[in-house]
Amino acid sequence: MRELKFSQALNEALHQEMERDEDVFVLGQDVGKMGGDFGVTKGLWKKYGDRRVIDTPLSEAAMLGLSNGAAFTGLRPVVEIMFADFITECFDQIVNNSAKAHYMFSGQLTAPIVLRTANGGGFRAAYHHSQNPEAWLMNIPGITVVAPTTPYEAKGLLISSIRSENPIVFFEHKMLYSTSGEVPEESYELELGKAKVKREGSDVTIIASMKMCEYALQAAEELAKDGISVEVIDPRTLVPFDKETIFDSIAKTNRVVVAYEAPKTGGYGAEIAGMLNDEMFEFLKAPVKRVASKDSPVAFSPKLEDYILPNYNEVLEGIKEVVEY
Amino acid sequence: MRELKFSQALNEALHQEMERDEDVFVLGQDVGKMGGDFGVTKGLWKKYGDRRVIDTPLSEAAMLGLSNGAAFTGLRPVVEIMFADFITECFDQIVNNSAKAHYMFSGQLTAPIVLRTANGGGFRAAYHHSQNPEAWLMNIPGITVVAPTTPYEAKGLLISSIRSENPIVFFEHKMLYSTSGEVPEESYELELGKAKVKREGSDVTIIASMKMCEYALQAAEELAKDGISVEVIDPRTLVPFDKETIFDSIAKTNRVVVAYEAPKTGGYGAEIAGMLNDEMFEFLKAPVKRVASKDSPVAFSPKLEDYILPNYNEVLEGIKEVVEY
Amino acid sequence: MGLEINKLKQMYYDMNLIRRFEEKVDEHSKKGNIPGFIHLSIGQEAAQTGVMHVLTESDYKFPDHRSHGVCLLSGSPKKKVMAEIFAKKTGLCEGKGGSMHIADVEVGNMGNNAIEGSITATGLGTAYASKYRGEDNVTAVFMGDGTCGRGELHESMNMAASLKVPLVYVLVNNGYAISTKAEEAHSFPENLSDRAAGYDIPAEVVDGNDIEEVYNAMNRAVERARNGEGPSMVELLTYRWQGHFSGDPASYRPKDEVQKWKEEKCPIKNLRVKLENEGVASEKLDKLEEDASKEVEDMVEFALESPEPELEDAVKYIYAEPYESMKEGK
Amino acid sequence: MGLEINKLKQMYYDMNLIRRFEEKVDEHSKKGNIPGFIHLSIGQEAAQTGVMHVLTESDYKFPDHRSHGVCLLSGSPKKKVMAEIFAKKTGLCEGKGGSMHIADVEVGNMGNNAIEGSITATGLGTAYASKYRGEDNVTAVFMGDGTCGRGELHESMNMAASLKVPLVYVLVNNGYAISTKAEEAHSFPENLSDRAAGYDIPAEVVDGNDIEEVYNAMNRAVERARNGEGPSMVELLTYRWQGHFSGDPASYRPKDEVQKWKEEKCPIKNLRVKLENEGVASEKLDKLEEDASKEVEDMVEFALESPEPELEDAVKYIYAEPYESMKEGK
Ligand SMILES: Cc1ncc(C[n+]2csc(CCOP(=O)(O)OP(=O)(O)O)c2C)c(N)n1
Ligand SMILES: Cc1ncc(C[n+]2csc(CCOP(=O)(O)OP(=O)(O)O)c2C)c(N)n1
Ligand SMILES: [Mg+2]
Ligand SMILES: [Mg+2]
Repeated sequence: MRELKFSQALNEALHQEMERDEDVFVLGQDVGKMGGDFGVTKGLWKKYGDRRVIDTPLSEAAMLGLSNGAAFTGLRPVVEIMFADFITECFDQIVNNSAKAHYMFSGQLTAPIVLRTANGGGFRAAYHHSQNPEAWLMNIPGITVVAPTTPYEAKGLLISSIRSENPIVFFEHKMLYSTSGEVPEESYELELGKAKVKREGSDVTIIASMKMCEYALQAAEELAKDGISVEVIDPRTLVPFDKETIFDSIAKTNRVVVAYEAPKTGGYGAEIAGMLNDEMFEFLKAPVKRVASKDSPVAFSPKLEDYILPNYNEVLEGIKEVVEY
Repeated sequence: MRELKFSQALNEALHQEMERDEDVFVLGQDVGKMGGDFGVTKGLWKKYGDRRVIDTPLSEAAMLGLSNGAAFTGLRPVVEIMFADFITECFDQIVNNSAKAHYMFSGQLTAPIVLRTANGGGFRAAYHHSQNPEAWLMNIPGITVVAPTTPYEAKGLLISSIRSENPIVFFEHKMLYSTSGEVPEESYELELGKAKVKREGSDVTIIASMKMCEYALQAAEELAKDGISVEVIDPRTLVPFDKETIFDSIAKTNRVVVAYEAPKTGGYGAEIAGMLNDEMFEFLKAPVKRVASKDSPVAFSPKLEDYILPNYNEVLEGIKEVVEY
Repeated sequence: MGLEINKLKQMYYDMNLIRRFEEKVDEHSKKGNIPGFIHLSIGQEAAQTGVMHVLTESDYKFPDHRSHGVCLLSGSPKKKVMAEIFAKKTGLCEGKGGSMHIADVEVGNMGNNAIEGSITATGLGTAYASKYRGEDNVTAVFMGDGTCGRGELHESMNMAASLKVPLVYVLVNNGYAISTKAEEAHSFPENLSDRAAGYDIPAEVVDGNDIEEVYNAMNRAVERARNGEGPSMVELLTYRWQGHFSGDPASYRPKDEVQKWKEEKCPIKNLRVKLENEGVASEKLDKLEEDASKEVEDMVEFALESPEPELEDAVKYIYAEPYESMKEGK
Repeated sequence: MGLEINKLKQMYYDMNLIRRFEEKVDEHSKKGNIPGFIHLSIGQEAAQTGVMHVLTESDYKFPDHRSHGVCLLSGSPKKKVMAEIFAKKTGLCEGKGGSMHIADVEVGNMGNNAIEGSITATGLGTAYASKYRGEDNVTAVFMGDGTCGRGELHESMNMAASLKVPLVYVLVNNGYAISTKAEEAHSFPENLSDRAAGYDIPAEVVDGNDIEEVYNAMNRAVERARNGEGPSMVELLTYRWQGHFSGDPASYRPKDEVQKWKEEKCPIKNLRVKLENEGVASEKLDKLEEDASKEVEDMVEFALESPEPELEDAVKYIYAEPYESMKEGK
C-alpha cells in the first residue's frame, strides 16, 4: 500500500472531510496561505478559500469561542492550536463551554469541535513548545482526547473526530509528523473510545500512546529475543478510556507498564494505575509501573531535555522490572 | 480558645501578614471597598488603601500577570480569583509563567505569589462556580497546591503560603467559609508539604481534604461505635504530596480510602491510588477506594447536585467496603 | 425616530413583565424556593426590552448573568424560564441550568455562560455561521461594564471586525461591577465603547433607560449587521436598583444615587408618562400592568407545582455521542 | 531632535553587532550547533537599538521571541547571551532557557516567555512594583504586530492605564505574524497602536528603521512613565529580512517587497549614510563594523568552547523552596 507521512495523512483527512461535508471548516494561525506550521493544512486554502480556511490572529481564546459558537449551530470547525502548550490560552472555552454546553443546556445543542494541536518534546523547543498536557484534560467530563500514533491512525481518527458530535482535543505529537506508514487512499473511520492491541503477548502489558508507543513496540520486539512476551496496547483515545480492552489484557498478563511523556506525578498514567488498582486488584501480580518524564519542566538544553523525558531505554527497563517483580 | 470562622481566620492572616511585611499586597475583584465576595479581605482597604489593596477589573489573566511580575521583583502579591472555575482564564500565567519562571531562568528569580480561590460545590451555583480543579494543577511541576480544612489551618497555611518563595494556589472550599473553630490570635505558620494525621486508627486510612475531611472525621466517629478504627489524614498540601505520612499510615492499616469532591476519573485520588499501588504494593490488602464525584459537570438542580457530588454516606460506605474487602 | 404607540404599549407590557418577574424571583429566592444566587435587572428593563424588540427568533442571542428579561423575551414559553430558575424539570434546561444557564436554542437563545465575557467569543461563532451559510440573521452578545475588562472581548472584536461578521455587542453599562465602578478599575477616554473604534467598529452610546433610544440604536446596529457591514457596539447607560445579587445590601453605593435613578430615571415610569402624554388612557396602562402581574403569577404557580428533575438526568447528556466502551454493562 | 554623533556611532556599532550576531546564530543554527528554532531580527536592528539606548539597567525589560538584540544590549556579558542560545552552561540561564527564554535579572532583563503576549501582563507587575516602591525605573514590554491579537494585551492596557504604572509597550510592527499580514487578520483604523487611545494611552507611530525616530519616540514614552504619567505605546514600523524562523523560506512574501526593504530601508546602511553626511570618516565606520564582527566571533568561540549543563541541573530549581518531604531519602 501507498505510504504517507503522518502530517500528510492528516492533510488527506482534512481534504476528504472538507470535500465530503460543506459544514467542515478550518481555522488557526497560518493554516491558510502557508498551510500550517507543520504543513497539515496544505492546499486547503487554495481549494476552499477564505470562507472555509481562516488565518486567524494570535487569539486562542477567540478561536475556540468562534469554534464553539459555530459548532452550536451545526458547523464542524477544526481549529489548529499551533502548540499544545497554548491550550492554556483557551482553557476556559474548552473546560467551561465545549465540555459542558451539551449537558448544561440539557441536550439542546452539541459542540462538535476538533481542536488539533502539536504536543510533545524532543524538538529542542523548551518550556512553551514541548508540553504533554493530556492530564490537564482528564478531569473535565464531556471532553474527548484523541492521540494517534501512526499515519494510518492519524487519518482515520481525525476523520472520526470530525464526524463525532463530541468536542475533541486531538493531539499530534510533533516528533511523529515526519514518520511514514501505509495509509489507504479512501476515506475511513477508526472507532473513538477504543484501544488497539498492537502486539499480542502474554507476560506483561504495556499501555503507551504516540511516541511512547513506538518505543513500546520496539522494546517488545527486543524483549521477544529474551523470551519475554509483551502485549502492547495503544489507547488511541485517552479520554474516555477503553477499560475493556485493557482489562482483558491485564487479566491475561497480570503485569502492566504505562508509559507517557508528561511528568510522572499526576500524569495520564496515574489514572490508569488508580483504575487498575481499583478494578483489577486481584489480577495484579506487580505494581503498575509508570515510565514517564521527570517531575520537571522541559528544559532547553538537549542534554537536559533528553534526561528529563522518558526514553526508549527506560521503557525497556521498566518492562523488565515488572516482569521480574 | 477564641473561635473564628474560616473566612475570619483567613482575614486575620492577611491583616497580620500585611502588617508584618510591607511587601505583601492584595488584588482581586471587589477585594477593596467591599472586602471580597466572601469577606476574606475585609478591612484591608480601609487600613492600607489603594496601593496595597487593588480592586481589579474582570481581567484574570492580567491579574495573574501583575502578580507574577511583581513577585519577580520580590513583592508578595496575594491575588483573589473569585471562583476557582476562573483559573481557566489565567491558566497560562500559572502554568507557563508562575510554575516555570524559577526553573527556566535557572534560579535568577522566584514567583512567590499566592492565588487564593473559592472552590467546591454545594452552593447551588452550577457549572461555573462549583468546580474542584485541583487535578488540573497536578501535572505542572513547580506549583504548590494548598487546601485547608479548619479555620486554624486556614490561618496558618495562608501565612506560610505568603511567606513561601514558591508560587501557590490556595483553595478555600466555599462551604467551609462559615464553619468555626479555635484560632490562636498570634501569627503562626503551618508547614507546607506536610500532611496531618487528624485521627489515629488502625483498621483503615482515609485521605481527605477540605469538606471531604469533615465527612471523614464524622464517619470515623460513627464507625468507631462499630469497633472500626479509622485513621484520618488531611494532606493539607495537595501538591507536592507528603508521601511519608501517608505511607507510614498505610504500612499500619493496609487499607485506604481517598475521598475528593472532583469527578472521579483523572481526579486527585487517581495519583494517590497510582502512587500507593506503585510504592506500597505489598502493603495493600484491598484496592484503594476512591469516593468522588460522578464523572459529570455539576448541575444546577440541588437534587442533581447532591446526587453528583460525593456525600457523607458514600464516605461511610466506602470505608466499610474497604474494611470488609 | 418615534415608535408606534402599539409597539410602545407592547414594550410597556414587556418591561412590566420583567419587573414583576424579577420581583417574584427575588421574593422566592429569599423564601428559599429558588436555589443558588440570582442577579436581578430591576431598573434595566428598557435596555433588555428595547434590544429584544429588534431581534427575532432566528437571531442568535447570548444573554449574560443578568438577563432573565432577555430570556423572557426571546420567544420561549415564558413559564419555562421561571421553572428553570426554580430548578424544575419543566424548565427550559430541565432544571439543569438555572438562572445563569438558560438556553432555548429553538428561539435562538444560545444560553448564558457564567464566565463573564466568554460569550463575546462564542458569539463570534454563531455570527460566522450566519455569514458562512449566507443567512441574514445576526448575533447579539450581552455584557456589562465590568466585563469589558476581559481580554476575550478584545480578541472577539478584532476577529469580528476582521471577518466582518454580523455581531452586535450589547454593552449594558449599569455603572458597577459588583462594588466596583467602571471608572475606578478601567481606563477609557469618555465611554467604555470608545474602544470599539480601535477595531474600526462603530459604537453608539445611548440612554439605556429610554426605550426608544435603545430600540433605535439597536436597530441601526442590527441593520448594519444584516446588510453585511459587520459588527457594531451599542452601549446602554443604565442602573441596577438592587444589589449585585439578590440579598446583596449594596452598601458600596451612595443611597441618594440609587434614589435618584429610581425617581428620575425609572424606565417604566418614564415610558408611562410618555404614553399618557401621547393620549393613552391611564386605565389602559394599569390594565397592562395587571396583566403582566397576572402572567408572572401564573409562571410562579407553574414553577412551584412542577416536579424536580429525575436522578437519572444527572448523568444524561455528558457526551452527545456516548462511547461503546461506556455503555451499560461494560 | 538630532542625536549626538558619538551616540549615533555607538548605535551604529550596536546595530552592526546585532546583525553580525544574528548572522552567526543563523549560520550555527543551520550547522546544527544551535538547537531548537530561532527567530532572527535582521532588518529590525534600529528598533531594538533605539529602544535599548533609552533604557537603563535598572529598567525592567521583557524581550519577546525575536529579541536577541534586546538581550545583547541589556548590559549582560554579551558572550553569555550567545552561550545561552547554544544551550551551554556558561549561558545566562545556564543553557536551560535558550533563544526564547533569556533572562538576566541583574541588568533588568526579566526574560522572555514564548507564549506571545503574556509578558504584556507580566510587565504590569514589574511596573506596579516600581510605583509601589516609589522608584523611577520603568518597564518595557516588546511585542509584534501579530501579538496584538492577544486578549492579555488588552487586559494589560486597561489595568496599566487605570493604575497609571510606568509601562511602555514597544510594538515592533514588522508587517507579518509568521505568514499572516497584520491587515489580513486584524482590524484597526490606520495603525494597530490606534487602539491605545481606547484606554487613554498615548501612542506614537514612527519609522522603526530610523534610529533617531525610534530613540526619540521611546524617550518621550519613557519620560512620561518616569514622570508618573502612566503607560504609553510606541509602534515601530519595520521589516524582518529573513523568514519567521531560521530556515523558513518565507515564500508567503513577495520577493520585491523584501528587496525593497533591503535596498531602501536598511537601518544600518541608512545610518551610515547619515553619519557620513555628518562628516564621519568612512574608515571609522568600517572599523566599527570590524570591531562588531570581531566581538561576535569571540562570542561564538566562547559558546562553542563552553561545556553543556550538568545532568543534575535538570532537576534543580523546580521549587525555589524545596519541601522537607521531597528531600533526599524521603
Ligand atoms: C471571568 C469572570 N470573572 C469574574 C466573575 C465574577 N463576577 C460575576 S458578575 C461580576 C461583575 C460583572 O459586572 P458587569 O459586567 O458590569 O455586569 P453587571 O453585574 O453589572 O450586570 C463578577 C466580577 C465571573 N463570573 N467571571
Ligand atoms: C499565544 C501564542 N500563540 C501563537 C504562538 C506561535 N507564534 C510564535 S511567534 C508567532 C507570530 C508572532 O507574530 P508577531 O507578533 O508579529 O511577531 P514577529 O514574529 O513578527 O516578530 C506565532 C503565531 C505563540 N508563541 N504564542
Ligand atoms: Mg455593571
Ligand atoms: Mg510581526
